[in-house]
Amino acid sequence: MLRYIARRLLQIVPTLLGISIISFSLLYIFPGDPAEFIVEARYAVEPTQEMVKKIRMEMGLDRPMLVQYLDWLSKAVRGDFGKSWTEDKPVMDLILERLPASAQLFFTTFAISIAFAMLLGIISAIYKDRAVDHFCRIFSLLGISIPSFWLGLILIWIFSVQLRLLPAFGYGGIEHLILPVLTWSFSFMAIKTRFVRSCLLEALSQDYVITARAKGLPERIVVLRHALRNALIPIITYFSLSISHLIVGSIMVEVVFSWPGLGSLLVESVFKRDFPVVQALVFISGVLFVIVNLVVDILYAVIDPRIRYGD
Amino acid sequence: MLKIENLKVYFKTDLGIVKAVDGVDLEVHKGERFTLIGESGSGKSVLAISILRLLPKNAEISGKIVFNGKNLLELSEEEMRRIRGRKIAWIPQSQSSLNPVLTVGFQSAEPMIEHLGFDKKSAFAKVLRIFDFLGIGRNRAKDYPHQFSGGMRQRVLVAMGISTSPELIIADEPTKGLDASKRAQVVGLFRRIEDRTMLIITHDLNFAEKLADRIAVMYCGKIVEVSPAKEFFNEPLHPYSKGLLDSLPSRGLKPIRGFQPSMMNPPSGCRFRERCEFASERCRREPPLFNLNGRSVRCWLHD
Amino acid sequence: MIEGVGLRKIFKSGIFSGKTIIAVDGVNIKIEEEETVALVGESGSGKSTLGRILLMLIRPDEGRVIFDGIDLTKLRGRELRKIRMKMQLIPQHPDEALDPRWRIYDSIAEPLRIHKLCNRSEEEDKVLELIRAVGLKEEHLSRYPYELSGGELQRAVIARALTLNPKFIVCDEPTSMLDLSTQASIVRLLMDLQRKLGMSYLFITHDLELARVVADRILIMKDGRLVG
Amino acid sequence: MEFAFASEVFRSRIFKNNLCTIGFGIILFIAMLGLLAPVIADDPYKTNLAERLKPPSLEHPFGTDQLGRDLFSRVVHGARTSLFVAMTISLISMAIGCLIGAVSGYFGGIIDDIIGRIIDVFLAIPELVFNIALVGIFCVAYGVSTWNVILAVVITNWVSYARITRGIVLSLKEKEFVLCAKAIGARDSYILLRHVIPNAIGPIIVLATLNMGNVIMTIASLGFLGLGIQPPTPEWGQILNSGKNYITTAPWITFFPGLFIALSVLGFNLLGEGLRDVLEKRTLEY
Repeated sequence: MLRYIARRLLQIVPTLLGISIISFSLLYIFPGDPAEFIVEARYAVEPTQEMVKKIRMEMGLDRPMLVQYLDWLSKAVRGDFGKSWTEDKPVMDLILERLPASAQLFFTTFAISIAFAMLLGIISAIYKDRAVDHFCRIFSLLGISIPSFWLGLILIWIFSVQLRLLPAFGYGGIEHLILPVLTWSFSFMAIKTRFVRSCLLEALSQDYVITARAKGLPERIVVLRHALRNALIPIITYFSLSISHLIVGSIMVEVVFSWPGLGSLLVESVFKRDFPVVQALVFISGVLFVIVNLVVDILYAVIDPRIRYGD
Repeated sequence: MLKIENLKVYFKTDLGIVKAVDGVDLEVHKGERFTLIGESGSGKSVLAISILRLLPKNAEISGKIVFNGKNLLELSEEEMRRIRGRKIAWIPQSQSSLNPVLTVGFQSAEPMIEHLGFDKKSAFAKVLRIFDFLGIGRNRAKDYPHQFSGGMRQRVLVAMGISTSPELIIADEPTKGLDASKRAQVVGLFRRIEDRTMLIITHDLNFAEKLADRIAVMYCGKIVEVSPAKEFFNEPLHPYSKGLLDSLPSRGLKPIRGFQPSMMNPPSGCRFRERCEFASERCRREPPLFNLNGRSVRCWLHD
Repeated sequence: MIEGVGLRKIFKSGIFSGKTIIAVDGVNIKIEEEETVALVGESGSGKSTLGRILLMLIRPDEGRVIFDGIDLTKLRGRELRKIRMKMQLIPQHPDEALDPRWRIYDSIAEPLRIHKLCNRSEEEDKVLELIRAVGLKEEHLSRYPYELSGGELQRAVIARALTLNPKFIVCDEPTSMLDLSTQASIVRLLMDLQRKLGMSYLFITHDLELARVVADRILIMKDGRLVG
Repeated sequence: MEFAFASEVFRSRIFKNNLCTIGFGIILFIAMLGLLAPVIADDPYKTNLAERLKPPSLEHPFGTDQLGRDLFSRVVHGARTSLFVAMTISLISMAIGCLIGAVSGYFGGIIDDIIGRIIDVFLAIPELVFNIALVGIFCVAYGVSTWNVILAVVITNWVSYARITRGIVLSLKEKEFVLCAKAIGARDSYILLRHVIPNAIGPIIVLATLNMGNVIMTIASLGFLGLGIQPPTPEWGQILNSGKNYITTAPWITFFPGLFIALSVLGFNLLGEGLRDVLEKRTLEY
């Protein structure tokens, strides 16, 4: 088991390095001198020779690329992404300010969507090709196809403009949470319902299900104990991986409802040309995905006997 | 004990109706090991699984399956469920028939917990005794299926099948996918539980020869011969039975000419006639099952 | 005619896991002209790997494969592809052995086309001759693999293997996926063809009885070594 | 996975499949609207401040926007933009992704290890985050243009093709017919071209269809954020973006372009699902 964990840890190193290289190089795909852009972004004036020189010295842009990268990486690992170009604050502070709002929106949506996705997915699989199943499938197809920003605006029009029941934007009480969560859940749930359905159907088509039926077990036990328990393994992985959406999964929803989360921060930073923030968000969201993936894999080894002993 | 009358199982598919079982009559007596032999596509596995009524949804089934005086096809799903695993046990093929995420001990205990009202502890205790008896080893009850070899998995499946002392055991291709040495072990395994009534489905003639009391041969959805095992291997009656035996490497490796007909539109009359060296004009009509002192055969040669 | 000397092959899985399997462990094997050698062993004994090494479909880690006096392990690219015309493989799963998108005719004619051996009409004559030799009908030629039964498919696979008049064929459990009566007809066909065309076979099987009927000589393989 | 290949059976199954037919119908409808846009609709650029924010009427079936432009015309011309850009992106990323995936899967070894790692890295960074970052930076670096959007989306999008192609090729490589082709003396390039790629095309077509839906959604999302195709060129997401400020007074500006995004994404999803059903269906199952 320890060997397995050590091996998985080793395997993610190249991926993490790759993510860091990509995030780092985002600032260096400019054709010109990044220092000029920094001056523009920070002071909103035409850069003079002196200013550029000063910035270059200040930020160490005159050093070799590799040195700059290693410097950036060693700081990034400690959560130091440098100073914002537009505000007089460290990048990490800006991100931490926005994290609670994103977390609130994400975990509410996550909990609701998973509960419904499991329920609908299971019902849909058990009653395959019956009316309930068709309903669930159409529902999830719509969930995938309808853009969340459009759905959000429609909901605002119905509940805020016409019925005047709920606020259209803002952050604070429960009433502010309802529409964004509803909007995001619709698409979040749709994809997961499909996944639960297909995993359970796959499990139900296996030979061991026939064995279970041939033992005279009630259908309830056949489905829950024999099929679902096998289907849960991929389902849990899939659900857990979506935790990496925490950071920026809700960009569109946050923008529609002016929700002060990390998604909004990303978009605002792009417009303000505050690229260290953009860089940090790309890096963090990538790393988060890899780490969640790793944790899930290790949990897997705990749940699934095949991996536990197969090593 | 088990009597099947005019059983038909048809499957509706995109390309037409597949007549997997097409009018089968047979009887399994108490205490015997009845072996159903056939090549792939003969419908033997479909026949077996239709006894338990576990066919997929696109199957249409008609006829009678009488078990202890009751027609299984007329029972409600709930009544049928109480027969499965309790009165009729199913020993499936070993490759993927065990649930990968449950311990083999628990899977073997399940039928007792479900049907005999055992609690988990006493069921497990009994499982350990059966494991001992079948040579699985007590300490392996808490292991998972993937930790077992193919032959050992077959033993677990047998343990699962006999745990409730069922009246009839149906074993589906017990030697499929096993190497020669493992097959010999399976023969030993089935001899250990010999006091029970068994319906064994197999394509493995060597295996059948070592185990069977009576043999039925299935070809293209129909039973063509039923004979006591010894007589069958000494002197098969049906030309197909003969051809099948002759194609064994140890008996000369003589092929049957032609190819197996399609299950969607089998030839009229005797289904073997296009490949049969004795075929004549009367084979265009379907032969009935002729009785010849304790044996039956579906061939005009024995009219 | 074909000879393997000191053959050894180790499979490593993954960079980090460090698992190694010794599939073939110091094997010497020699097959004479027009001889059938049966290679018998249980699954996982390395018999398939050995067959593929002799055809140079897998490169051995150690040892040499000598065919008609030429050391095949020293050949590269073009030269090896030329030699391959003389040796063939009949694999285990007839339903996977032909490209599912190709008609049977094209699959049988493919070897001729790859080596640009003849024009269209010669090609057609050759294919017709071949399918008659393996007992298929002309109507089978325009079909796709999934429209044929296992036995018919295996005949098509044999026809294709014969296209280039090989001197040596590795039959890798050619009947293990087939029914008993089909097995008999395929094995008989292989034996007849050998008598007519004078080829050598390495006949891989796990069935000792079958090996006794087919082979001039039987080799038993266990854990990567020849034991008998 | 088994595939039915006889083209006749195949074709009839595609049209027997309801999902395919409906999906294809929707796509055809939107594509026709886009193609015929210059004929059936007015100039999408013509502003008329006297006709600002008018609700749907006979003259303007979808109403007018804040500059008095005819919304029907803008939405219909938007179909051209979306489909054209999405198609360009899909084709480029399919070409790049399939080639990389096929090479990686077929040759294996170190090439595969490296490409596999690169694919992992790209899969780890959430697509939309990466797209937004890239478009933002491209705009600053190279100025605003539609090519920014295309380039940014291709950079993230090729990965899914590479991953799927690699998987298919890996499994095909193990198939005996590839081994047999090798045994008759075929070159690697021949095997890749004649056996491996043709057999991989089915699943890749399914992926490409489903992917078109994704790409249309991404383009619209970028448009909605104000980072996509820039006005005055009509594009659905960008029309929505301008509409959100008038949601209280002129909801139709929001409604119609969103409906078209949803419809076209739905169309490609339905067609993709249907094609997958048809392709993966066994020839005979019981």
